[in-house]
Amino acid sequence: MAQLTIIEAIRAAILHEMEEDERVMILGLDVGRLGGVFRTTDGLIEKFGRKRVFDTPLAEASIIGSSIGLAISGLIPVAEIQFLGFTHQAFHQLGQQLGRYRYRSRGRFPLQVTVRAPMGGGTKTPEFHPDAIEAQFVQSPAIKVVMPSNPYDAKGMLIEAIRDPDPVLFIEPERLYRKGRAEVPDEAYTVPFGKARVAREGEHITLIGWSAAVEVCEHAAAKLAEEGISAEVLDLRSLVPLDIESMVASVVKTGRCVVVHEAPLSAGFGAEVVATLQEEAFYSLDAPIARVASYDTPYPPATMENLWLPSSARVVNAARKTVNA
Amino acid sequence: MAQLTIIEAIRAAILHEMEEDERVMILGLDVGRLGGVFRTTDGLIEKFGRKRVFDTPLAEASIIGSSIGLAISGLIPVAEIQFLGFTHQAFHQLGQQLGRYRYRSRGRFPLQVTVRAPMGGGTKTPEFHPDAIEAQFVQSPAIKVVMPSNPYDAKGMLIEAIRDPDPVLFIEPERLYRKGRAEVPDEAYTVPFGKARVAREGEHITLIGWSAAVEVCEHAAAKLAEEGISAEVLDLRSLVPLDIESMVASVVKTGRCVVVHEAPLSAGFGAEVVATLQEEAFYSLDAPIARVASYDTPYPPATMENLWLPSSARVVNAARKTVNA
Amino acid sequence: MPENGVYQVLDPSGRLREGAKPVLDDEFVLEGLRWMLLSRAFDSKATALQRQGRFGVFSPVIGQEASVVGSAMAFEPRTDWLVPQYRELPAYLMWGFPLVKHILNLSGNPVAGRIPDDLKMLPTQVSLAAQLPHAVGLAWGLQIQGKEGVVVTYFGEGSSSEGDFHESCNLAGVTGAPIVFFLQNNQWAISTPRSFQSAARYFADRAAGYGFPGRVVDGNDLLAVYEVTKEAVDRARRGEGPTLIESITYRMSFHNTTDNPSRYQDPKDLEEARARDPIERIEAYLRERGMWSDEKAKEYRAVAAQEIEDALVEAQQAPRPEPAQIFENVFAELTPRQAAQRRELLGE
Amino acid sequence: MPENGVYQVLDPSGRLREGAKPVLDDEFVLEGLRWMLLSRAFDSKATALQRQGRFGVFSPVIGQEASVVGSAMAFEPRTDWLVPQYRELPAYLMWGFPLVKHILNLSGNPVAGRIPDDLKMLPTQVSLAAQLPHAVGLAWGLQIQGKEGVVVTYFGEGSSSEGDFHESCNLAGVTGAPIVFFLQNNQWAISTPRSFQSAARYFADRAAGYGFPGRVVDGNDLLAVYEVTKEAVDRARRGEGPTLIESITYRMSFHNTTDNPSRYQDPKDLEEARARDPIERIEAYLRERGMWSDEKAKEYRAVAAQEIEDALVEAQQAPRPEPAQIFENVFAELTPRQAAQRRELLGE
Ligand SMILES: Cc1ncc(C[n+]2csc(CCOP(=O)(O)OP(=O)(O)O)c2C)c(N)n1
Ligand SMILES: Cc1ncc(C[n+]2csc(CCOP(=O)(O)OP(=O)(O)O)c2C)c(N)n1
Ligand SMILES: [Mg+2]
Ligand SMILES: [Mg+2]
Repeated sequence: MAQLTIIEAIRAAILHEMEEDERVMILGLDVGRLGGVFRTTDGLIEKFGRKRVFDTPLAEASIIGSSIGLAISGLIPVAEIQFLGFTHQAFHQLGQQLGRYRYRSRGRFPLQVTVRAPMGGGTKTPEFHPDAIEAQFVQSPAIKVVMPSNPYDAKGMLIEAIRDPDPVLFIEPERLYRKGRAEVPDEAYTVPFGKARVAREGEHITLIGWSAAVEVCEHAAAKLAEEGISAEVLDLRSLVPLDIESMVASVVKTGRCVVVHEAPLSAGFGAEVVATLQEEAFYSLDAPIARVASYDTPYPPATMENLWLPSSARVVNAARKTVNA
Repeated sequence: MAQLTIIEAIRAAILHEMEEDERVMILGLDVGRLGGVFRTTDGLIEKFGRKRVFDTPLAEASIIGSSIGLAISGLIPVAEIQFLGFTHQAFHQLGQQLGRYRYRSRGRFPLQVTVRAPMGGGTKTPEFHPDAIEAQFVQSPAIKVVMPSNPYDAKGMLIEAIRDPDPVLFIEPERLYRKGRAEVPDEAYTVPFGKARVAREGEHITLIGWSAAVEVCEHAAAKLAEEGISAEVLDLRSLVPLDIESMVASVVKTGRCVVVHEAPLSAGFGAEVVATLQEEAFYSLDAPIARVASYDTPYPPATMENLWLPSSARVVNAARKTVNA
Repeated sequence: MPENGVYQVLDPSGRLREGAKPVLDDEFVLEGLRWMLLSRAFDSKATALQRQGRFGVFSPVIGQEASVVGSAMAFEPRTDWLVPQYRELPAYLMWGFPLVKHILNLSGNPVAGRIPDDLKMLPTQVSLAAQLPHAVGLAWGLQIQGKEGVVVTYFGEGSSSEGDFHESCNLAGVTGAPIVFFLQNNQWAISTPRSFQSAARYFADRAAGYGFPGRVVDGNDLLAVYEVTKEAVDRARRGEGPTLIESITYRMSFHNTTDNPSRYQDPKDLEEARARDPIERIEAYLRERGMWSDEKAKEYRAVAAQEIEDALVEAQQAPRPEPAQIFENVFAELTPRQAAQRRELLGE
Repeated sequence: MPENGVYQVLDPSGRLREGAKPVLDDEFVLEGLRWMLLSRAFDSKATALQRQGRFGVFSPVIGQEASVVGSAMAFEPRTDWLVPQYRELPAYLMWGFPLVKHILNLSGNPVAGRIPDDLKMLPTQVSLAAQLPHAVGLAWGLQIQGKEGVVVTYFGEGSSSEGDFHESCNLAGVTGAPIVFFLQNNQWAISTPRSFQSAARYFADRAAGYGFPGRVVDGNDLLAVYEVTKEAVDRARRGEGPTLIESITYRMSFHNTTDNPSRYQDPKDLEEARARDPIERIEAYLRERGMWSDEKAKEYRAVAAQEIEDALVEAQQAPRPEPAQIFENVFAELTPRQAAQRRELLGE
């Protein structure tokens, strides 16, 4: 066991899979000598060479598109998109091609491809880079969308993603990359998709988040505890497949819920969470489910991002209101 | 007043605006001699010439991207994307560039640009073409997203779109293009955005739809009436801006609601409608709001599309269940 | 069409150009002609069936048979991969794809139309140019693993305006992947004429910008198309990297069955194109060499017609699509939500 | 760098190449040098301020001053439009963009850093190559309306791998729009070396594939860059359409302030590049002509330093960003939902 950051946990997962299976290769911008702009692939080109750690030309659609062909040829590509916002340059290759190849080939060509990308704000990156667009991928129904929030899950879920016979979009919480360490087993292990994680148990209200928003929920829960409100924090971990059962179980228990995400409110994945809960747990709800999200504007200038992103203070407010409703 | 199809209403709107304002121009694939693959621009090149009716090279991102520059130069582009599914090729130019230029230029460059595209299934078009991806655009918060369901709205909303100082994504219901005619005034008129339309009044339940799904709701309402269930049908018409007030008013009245859309269920715009209603009308709800949508799979083979798309029979079932809940 | 830079072996009347020495033996040419005739016959039959509502929308190859067949003949389907667009029927057949499966696809039964496991070809692609990076990745992957095989990908001159074309060619250049980019310049992208598509003199001129050779060939000349493609295949097999071939041809029919070219096409252009019909050209060549006659022509056409009839009959016997297939091959395993939706659909 | 096809007027030591006749008069060259020195001085100052946390991430121009200044000198900012990427500071200033506004942008106050209404320039772009179709549309729109003006757009060799590059060049070729594509090949895209970016001999070779001329120029030679660009501008002004210019230069510093080139750069390469410093080259040229001296160098540098100090002081006085600005310029009018969110944020 070692104390790892999320960056280190990701690197450990890739390293393990590359050592284990020589079909695994990585490709993307600056993944080689630089080790990626966040160093998630640090040291890998020295170990595996340019054939298996490939700095591509600067063209996102071709990174995803060629991964499809690489997979068909018999390899297991792990593609990196430098920032999730730039998947928009590759959108037609991602949802429509990568996400449907098994379907459109009637099972002849399943694609064992992982696409990794960091997401989210709070680090003063320029516009587009931090866009939280996870809901857009969920609208492409045959791609898995998973989002770890801590080092343990990062390693286990990335190994799971690389071994998954279907394409997985693996979204990393950029803001938490180096924020804190946690115990991570040295050996390989997998964290199955479609199982939410109870990050904190509670009785009065459920706070649901994913990716970096889980941390916001945890802070809010700590503050709420001081006021005598016991909040359960549920980390969804994977949006597709979605763990409806755990969501429902927690809300049936607490009767109240706040959903938190970094994307702008409208049509964010929070809407899906609310809609699902109101379908499945309607008669258990003691108050409307609240959503705390970024505002419905483009990403603001860096100096104002912390006013725009959902804060634990806003979550606390929403939880209080919900509990008192 | 003439009886027009949606196609004809759209053509009338463009024609009027091009005659009225010489800055208005159209660009897209096959918009010239062919008059567009659906003939919405039929006869326009003969009238206005290639300068104002421009057959572009086959490249969607450049159609949207160059529209941005055309608008900055002082023109008012109306760009056509042949099928909404192919906006994915232009996604980075649409939400991030077109949709944010006013914001990122701090107001220096507002963009008076309309992007038109047909959406939806039921006509046996090949995969990708019919993708109902409207929710993805709503996640790009500074682009208006509007979706007429009938000839009158098509003309009035398209004129509104062309005159709107901000970018508007104008999504047309392909399946209804030539299905039926309706009275459309000869002169120019506008239908303001952000106002839903009560397509049918009712007391017991509200059916909410947009685009071609409105027709499905209307069929369902007719069948429900035979069983003594009086259903109100609300045609949202515009997703951004969203007419929350009318949605809430109707559901406060009926206490029950079914939302219908062509996109796959998960993270579809229906989720936003449900989430909003449960926030704003929680205490008026007598039963969980149901969603009737396409299934969470890629678009199926054409021969099976009618099993996959939301049918009025499924809406009737959902409404019955809701009313009896 | 015999223009500076455009490779030709036969002139439009089927005579050998001065100094030209065909490399294909006559039997092989006859075999090519057989595929061309089958393709042409299928297109007329399919058009008729589509008009009767028995087939979905489809895009005929008419006019481009030499371009497709001549290029496909240069590959070895046992080792080489075919990455199609949608207007290359004879190539699919030459790779071993059963005509009956093609018919099933056109008649809305794609599940039964699945590519057999042992064929090295990808499904047709309607998202234009989206197949190009797949083809590059595939070729690059073969190279990385030291597997034999060259990849050919087909696409139209219209599709070559998409960003995917550029990104794919550039990546192929950088990786040196064994791939042949085969651009069919049939002068039209639906109603958009070639002159509106690009100001480039030749589309093949773009290859220099990616660091590999570009060739221009008369796409209605079976022998020329074969030779130029074979050279590119040999290059790729030797590990010398990609080639971009522009095959200059003409779409002698509608874009697809929903299209009406009379709205935008000058009838004179079509007439001129008809005078350069690739089938007549190769027939004249073979006749000159004593390998072709009216009887042979009749016989080949009869055989083609029979082959199509047999496939149509066989297609009738395929199992009809089932609702449950909507939920097949989404993922290796359905998510719980998908499984619930499946149960709803099937009334379980 | 003096290589076949690469246009050069001065050799690396600043001497005129044999037969070269500079077209720029000395005063104009001095003016160019002034901008180059201002840019260089700003980059050091900004780096220091960024290290103190007063500036956000930024990308210095160091090493590329001749490339940016020499090209920008060929335009007329009164009528011509500038469409930047993000590494062209002196061009923004030459277009009239106030240094103080640039500082405000870097220090997180972009609202105050808005482009003044009378300047013909677009905002910097971080979505690489996304500015290219905007530039083409702008040029094409000027042409349609018979307005005067040429558009220049800057981008890196890395960005030229994006699909947007291809689609934009192709559309420019088809429309014949008055535009100059100015590709700065500074050998790096973050850590990705030029050789991994493309197998093309020159990026400018791509122009042929779009039907317009491509030129290659020594980007560290102010005089050569000016001349090649001026020719392209004149062409465009005459209505003869686009040109693609590849300016071969070198990024002599980090990619941006978060980068550490020692991880991937051979120090020898950097040393070699430093020996071709564009500022030293033009200083040597002017010195040879009696237009430059140690005193002048000191004087110019002092003036630049003062200009920067003044702008920094002025920037301090700009109003600080206000939370309400989050909701400014989203739409002409906020939607009801946005208006409600604004009230929530402001506690109204
Ligand atoms: C990305 C995308 N955009 C638009 C279309 C609609 N479309 C189908 S075929 C076609 C023309 C294709 O022309 P070309 O590539 O020259 O091939 P050809 O049909 O001539 O064989 C168009 C525009 C599409 N299928 N995909
Ligand atoms: C579409 C997109 N992909 C990736 C990035 C991340 N990124 C920022 S700068 C850069 C390198 C750009 O290289 P080049 O175009 O050569 O310009 P230079 O920095 O050398 O001036 C990258 C990859 C981005 N900003 N946009
Ligand atoms: Mg074509
Ligand atoms: Mg560069």
